[in-house]
Amino acid sequence: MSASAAKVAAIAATGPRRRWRWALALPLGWLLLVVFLAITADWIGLPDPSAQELILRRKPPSAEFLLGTDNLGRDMLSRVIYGARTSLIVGICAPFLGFLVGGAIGMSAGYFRGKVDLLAVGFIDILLAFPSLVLALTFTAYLGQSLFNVTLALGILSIPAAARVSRANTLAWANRDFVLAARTVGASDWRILTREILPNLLPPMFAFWLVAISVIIVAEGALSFLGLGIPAPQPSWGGMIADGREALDVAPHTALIPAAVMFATVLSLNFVGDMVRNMVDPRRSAL
Amino acid sequence: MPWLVRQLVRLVVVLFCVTLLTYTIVNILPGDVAIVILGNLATPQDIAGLRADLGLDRPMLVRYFDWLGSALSGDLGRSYRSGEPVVQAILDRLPVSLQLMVMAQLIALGIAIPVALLSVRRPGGLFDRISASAAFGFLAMPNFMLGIVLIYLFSVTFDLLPATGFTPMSEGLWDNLESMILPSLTLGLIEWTVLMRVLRSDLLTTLKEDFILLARAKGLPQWRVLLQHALRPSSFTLITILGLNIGGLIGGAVIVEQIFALPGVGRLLLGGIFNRDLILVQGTVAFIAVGFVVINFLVDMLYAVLDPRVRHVRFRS
Amino acid sequence: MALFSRRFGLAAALAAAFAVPAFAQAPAPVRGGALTIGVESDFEGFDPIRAGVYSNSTVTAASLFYETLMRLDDKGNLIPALALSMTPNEDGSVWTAKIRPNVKWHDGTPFTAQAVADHFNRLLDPANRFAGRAYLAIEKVEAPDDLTAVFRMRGPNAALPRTLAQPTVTTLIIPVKIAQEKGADYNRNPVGTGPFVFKEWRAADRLVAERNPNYWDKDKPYLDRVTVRPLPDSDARYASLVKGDVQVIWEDRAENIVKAKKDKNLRVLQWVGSGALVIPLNTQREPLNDKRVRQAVSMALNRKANAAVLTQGLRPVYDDPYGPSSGIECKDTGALKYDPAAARKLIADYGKPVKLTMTVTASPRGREGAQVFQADMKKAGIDVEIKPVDQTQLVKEALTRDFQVTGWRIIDLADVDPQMFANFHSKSPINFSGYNNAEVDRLLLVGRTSLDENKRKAAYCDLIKILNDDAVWLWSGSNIDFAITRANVHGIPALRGGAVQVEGAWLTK
Amino acid sequence: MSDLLAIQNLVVEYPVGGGRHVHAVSDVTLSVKQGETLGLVGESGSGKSSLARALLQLPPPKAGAVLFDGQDLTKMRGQALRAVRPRLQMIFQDPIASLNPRRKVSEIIAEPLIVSGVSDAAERSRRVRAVMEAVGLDPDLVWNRRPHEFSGGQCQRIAIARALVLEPSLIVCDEPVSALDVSIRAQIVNLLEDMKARFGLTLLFIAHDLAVVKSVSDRVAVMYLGRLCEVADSDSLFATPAHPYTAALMAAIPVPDPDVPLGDTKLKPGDPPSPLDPPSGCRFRTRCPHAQPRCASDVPPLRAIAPGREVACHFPLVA
Amino acid sequence: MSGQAKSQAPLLSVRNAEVSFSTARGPLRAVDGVSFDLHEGRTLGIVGESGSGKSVLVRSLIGLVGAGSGAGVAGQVLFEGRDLRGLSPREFRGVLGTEIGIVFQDPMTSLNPVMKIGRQIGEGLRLNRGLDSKAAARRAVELLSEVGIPEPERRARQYPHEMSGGMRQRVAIAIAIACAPKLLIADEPTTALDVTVQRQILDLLQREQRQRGMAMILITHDLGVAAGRADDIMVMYAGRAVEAAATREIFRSPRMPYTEALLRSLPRLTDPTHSRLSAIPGRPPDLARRSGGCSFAPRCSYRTTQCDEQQPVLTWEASRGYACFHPRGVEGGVGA
Repeated sequence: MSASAAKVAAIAATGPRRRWRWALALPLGWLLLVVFLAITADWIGLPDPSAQELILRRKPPSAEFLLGTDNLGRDMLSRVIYGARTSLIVGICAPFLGFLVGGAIGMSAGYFRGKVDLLAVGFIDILLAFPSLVLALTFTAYLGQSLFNVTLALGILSIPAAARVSRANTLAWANRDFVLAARTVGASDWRILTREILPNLLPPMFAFWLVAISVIIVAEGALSFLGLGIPAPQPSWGGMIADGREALDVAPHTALIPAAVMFATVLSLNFVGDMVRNMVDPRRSAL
Repeated sequence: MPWLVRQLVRLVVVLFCVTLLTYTIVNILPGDVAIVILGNLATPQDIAGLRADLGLDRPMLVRYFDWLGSALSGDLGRSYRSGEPVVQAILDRLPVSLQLMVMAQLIALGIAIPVALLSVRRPGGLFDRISASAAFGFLAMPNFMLGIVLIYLFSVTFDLLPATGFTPMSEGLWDNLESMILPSLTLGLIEWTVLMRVLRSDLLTTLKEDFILLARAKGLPQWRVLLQHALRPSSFTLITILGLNIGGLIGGAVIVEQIFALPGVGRLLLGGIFNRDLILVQGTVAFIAVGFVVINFLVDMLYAVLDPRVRHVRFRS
Repeated sequence: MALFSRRFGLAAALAAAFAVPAFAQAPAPVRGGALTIGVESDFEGFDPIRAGVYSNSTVTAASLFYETLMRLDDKGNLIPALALSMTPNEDGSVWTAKIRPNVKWHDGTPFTAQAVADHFNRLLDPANRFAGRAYLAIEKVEAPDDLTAVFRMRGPNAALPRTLAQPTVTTLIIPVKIAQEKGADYNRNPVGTGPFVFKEWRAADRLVAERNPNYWDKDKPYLDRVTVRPLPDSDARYASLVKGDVQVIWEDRAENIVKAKKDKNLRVLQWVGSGALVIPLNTQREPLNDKRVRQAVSMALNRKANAAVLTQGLRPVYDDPYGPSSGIECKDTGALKYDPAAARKLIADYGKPVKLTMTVTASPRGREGAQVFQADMKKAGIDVEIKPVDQTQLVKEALTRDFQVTGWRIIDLADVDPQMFANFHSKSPINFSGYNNAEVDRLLLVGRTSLDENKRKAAYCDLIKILNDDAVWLWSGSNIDFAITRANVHGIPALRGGAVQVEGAWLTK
Repeated sequence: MSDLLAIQNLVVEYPVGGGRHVHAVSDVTLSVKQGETLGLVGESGSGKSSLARALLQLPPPKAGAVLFDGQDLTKMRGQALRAVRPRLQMIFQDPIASLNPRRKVSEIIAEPLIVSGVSDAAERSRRVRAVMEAVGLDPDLVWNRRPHEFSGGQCQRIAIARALVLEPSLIVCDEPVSALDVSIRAQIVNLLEDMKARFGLTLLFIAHDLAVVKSVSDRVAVMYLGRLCEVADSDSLFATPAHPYTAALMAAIPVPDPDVPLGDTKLKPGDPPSPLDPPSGCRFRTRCPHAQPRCASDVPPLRAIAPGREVACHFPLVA
Repeated sequence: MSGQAKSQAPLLSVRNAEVSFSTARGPLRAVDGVSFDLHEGRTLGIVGESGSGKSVLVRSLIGLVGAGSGAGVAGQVLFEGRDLRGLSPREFRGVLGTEIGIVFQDPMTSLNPVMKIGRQIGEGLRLNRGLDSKAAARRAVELLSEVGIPEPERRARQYPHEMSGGMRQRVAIAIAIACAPKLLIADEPTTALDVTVQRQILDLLQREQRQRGMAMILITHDLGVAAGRADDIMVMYAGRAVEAAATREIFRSPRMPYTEALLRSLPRLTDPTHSRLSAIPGRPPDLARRSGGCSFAPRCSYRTTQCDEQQPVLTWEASRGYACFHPRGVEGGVGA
């Protein structure tokens, strides 16, 4: 049958996978390094990221300060690593939160359709139509600026995207015969949602989540720029870039180092996300 | 046209919820417009008095429905802070925001479409990989950084474009465009990445379709296959994202507006919130919500233009 | 009394000569040209009742359209403006101003003493809830004839002419009659007597003013058109100046000022005013209600070194808020020296761990100041949590005394009395440190009412000793305003109140 | 033999937007006897799959009754319906799509047991092993593998095992071999026949391939555009089709023998009408070479023309 | 036309066609050394199960497999004596557009959903025959009417989704024959259609082929379809051609045990109900893990150790060929 041609072509598209393997090692290695440093920051003998030595402000990289110092004379290396911790916490947790809520909404909408779908789509519409700025400002102004609140605000902002992804995927999977098969044996909706649909939803959601992490890390920077990010002196990459921006000509490293680290991380996340997406492409998993 | 009716109902419901939500949120924010007006020298007595004068001491819901009543008759009230009619304030800012949004999207599309087309010619090839890395690079670039880099590059170093400010179209089209290029570029250079990735992925899917094979079997050259056969059926996700972006950009380009000193809706909103200018915030949010719903309505219409199958289902009664 | 007349007399005599402040040996003024000024923020509007307080951006814009009764030249001498002279009665409780004849509002109606009276009486009327009235020592203003305005003070007041000479939301005189006719629209459509006529204000974008051909000072202004543009991002603002999109910017980031000083295309103007950047401590809140803790905080903060580094030496720190322009110089301010060891001892003495929350504006400046404060306190064993909030919330917390430590700024006024009285008198509604000291109250009253300038100075110096010893407010920076201009811009006077005034400015090629 | 399943006046319609409906199944009455295999034949759009899903209440039909062992399934809800479900199982056309790609084969086959409350894990794995062996899968080899590691034929075996594990009375086979290759098809058909004998099953066997249907069915029902055309025992239906559509269907089958000449199509040229807007009267009349004016006005009822033989035609080919 | 010379030389001559893909599990040879000739006016049926490589083979011949997918294509393809593999892309497109037409399995996916029918038909004409858009549109309407579509003017302005499956396949045929090709490739042209429609489409294809004197390659998995329409049949199994012969010979006396088993496993209407089908045990091999021997050996009832160790090559006996050590119906074949 000619469908086979399409299938073979699909296998072929995964062809250069061996080349991918080393291409993947680099981004994965980087991500692991960043996560490792973020977790172990307290124990690897870094100077206090908020210890200031104003006299030594904006010093270029040297033997004493491997990555130089920032606008308040703090060790950039330490701040970049502690910043990784903050940025990763926000970057990982915020979309996770969004995915938890949005995923549930999208799943119910895609599975039950009809009125539930209408309600869910309406809810998403409202969230989307509501200027995200107002929401972020509200959170930080009303509940105060803290790591938790910033994460919460960004998490809420990622609900619509998560809901869309999970709804679209649920719609696709809920029509599969195996869902029908589960219903013929009398499985409850809850069981079908959790045992049949959810496992299939996780890989695309995971791939999307990896991309969302990078978007959120950048978004936290924008909040920092508006003065609404993680409160000082806790470093975050976005906040460091925002701080360093004003000395772009006299001490470019204060902005460029966190920017480079952020770039490498976003790049890695997207590469890994692409890989995951390729691996879970339904066309290929159907083989 | 039950579809049209459905869209209208959707608009009304979204508007109601969004404005009520805004009202609640701005009300629970600490500090209020009375403090803003009277400044840091005010006495608590004065503040209480002004609150009463502005009607801020009445229950929130009563005020909300008052606002809703007059809003329905087209009167969004006057800003507490500046006394300017809210409708006027929004209409003054809107052309700037709209132009910024349109130009940014055009730039984004102008980069995204050719890059996506070129990279699907050889997926995994050199161009594909370079363009993907470039895309992620721009994705990782905060716009407050990109903006200032562009200013230093294009206006200070090369002296090509004005660094900041907005020139209305009435003062000359070229001047107007000049003043909008850098801000649009700042947004567009970040925006294109997502559009490119989405289009690329949809193009790859489309290119596996039999009708593409058939087009090639007709002897069409590659570029013709891509442009005439693959592009249109691959553009639906792109259009959806575009619609969502546009909605977000109406009020969400604050940082760019701030850096380039553009008098856009985003800054109006930001100022409104900082001033606790409830009336202004409320009107602006309602406006943005309408804009969002209307634009996405138009996007739905655009689907129908792009895809006759949708047209078929929807417009044949 | 003698003091006033001496100063004033001199000023009046030299009025004509000093009309153009000599900015070195500048070339002769040239007519024509357009100037664009970049300021920090958009304008609140031009009706004092609505605007409440003018930011320095607004003052810059407002002084295009409006004028004060008197003016100060760059040396601090009073010169006539809308008033030709101001004379006090015996004890300084009544001041009579002679109004300049043949001055017209931009709409053509004549400017009279009645307009002066209307302006001040409107601000003073409690029904209008003008916030700045707490600072005004005026009881009411009368206009016995078209060219005479009589200021009746709440008590003897020495500082009135100087107070009225600095452009602020209160002293720039607006036509109340027109404002009332236009209602809410007046706020956005200013009409004044000033050198420029309002042309257009596109919110958040630009305000355009054109030469007033009927200006009473026939030579002026030299410029045909002035545009004021709010450019909120300081780096972009600086870039706009370098690019030449604007010719003058108001600036406060040390980085840019230092850069500009090295740029031969640019010129830096600076003005050390009175007032200061301050860190108020709430004396009514645990643990700051304990003097030892306050003193410890004061001694732990390395104000001078911090400022020297952060402002690259541009903004020296004084131990009082008086500033060179106030004319008050105290030999001994009683300031506590930087001494982290002593601070630690005081904290140990206090016996409990000290944790403070510092409320600051969520801005780069707020964030920077707070982190430096936090780091210094840590060395003395004081934990500081930073709470960034927006400006509105900060004001609310200050007014309701719902804070422990915050950042604040006392604006540049020609006379220190209004600020000091409002901030430290126990009965003042805006004494947000909640400070209550009978001796301070007494000294404040002396400063306000005494006609003897030396006695006043002495009182303020005694006052500062008490305040410093009690560590109520910490003086973290002097109030210096900077503006950067292109090298071809001339004739901009001292930046009083942060305002860039361009009435006498001109451009060369 | 008694009727295990009786479908009475079943109607299935679903909306497609714009206020229009697909008339998938219109007024179908049909019964399946205990232990027999009923073949259901029709082309795409004939409603045979809709009928299968409706009788399993997935979702319930718009009108009509489905009597299973005397109980009307359309009147049952929730727990009661779930209690009956294990006795009624289904096998789908696409064996790969009918297995959850993220679960192990053993889990897939055990799932029905878990749902129907077999809580003892050992008991479950015993039964799963037993049924795997019955369908010709080696339990040790397949236990921990996932569906994508198997070919279509193997997947269909897994699907059959899943259907059998609850020991159902009736299995609805919805085109169970259409997606399989010729060389595999025979294996699965044989397996179904074996399982039917071994477990005493009743089968409703849906297919568009007449030859396959013929080989497994005791009786055959032919559907066209949502209506039944003809119901008869297998041999007589294929020997002497009574409905013109049945005849046309048989004529259209390509015979794998180059010496058999291509006969008359027994059809008027043209395409099948859309189930959105079926023709009035007899739905086949637009393509029927024997159509008369009466066929446009009157709906031909399904009537018996011989014992065990019913046809819905005004002018049947066999009297 | 110098018909004489051409009728002797084949229109299409394929030698040792190979297509391989690299996959995660190693290289996969989807087509392995297939050769065949096709003469003008003849219909070659290529029969095989899914994965047998029949579609990949044919698509690779006309360059639709390979570009961009990382597939390796080898072998010689002579079309009217010209080596297609040696042509420049532009020349190759010229041949493709004018000399070869193709019809795919599913007309739902092989027609561009967002382009009007008329334009899709006229596209090739404008590009390859240099017609202006008016002439192309006129010709498109004529073609629609030739393939039996009523109201062709109206239909030309419609989109594919507004038509039924059979109608769409007629459109696809119209596209394929628009430039009057010499070779028509029909890749499972009726698999997605109902049997009653299948008949009409096959009739149409056959009619057009005869009228225009085209050669046709008919790819199908349905032996019934091949039996009724092909002059010659090539049977493919696991990427190799295992048997090739005139249609009647294939059905009457298959040489290859696979062909024989396949024919026997078909249910027939003439068989009584519940008669057990003769199934082929096992399943087709994994192409990525080929053994050295005959691909069919594991399922073959005549298998010997030779079959496991040695790969049989397609050998020719008179006008027919087979790849088997133990051909059926040949002296010394069985049980040798």
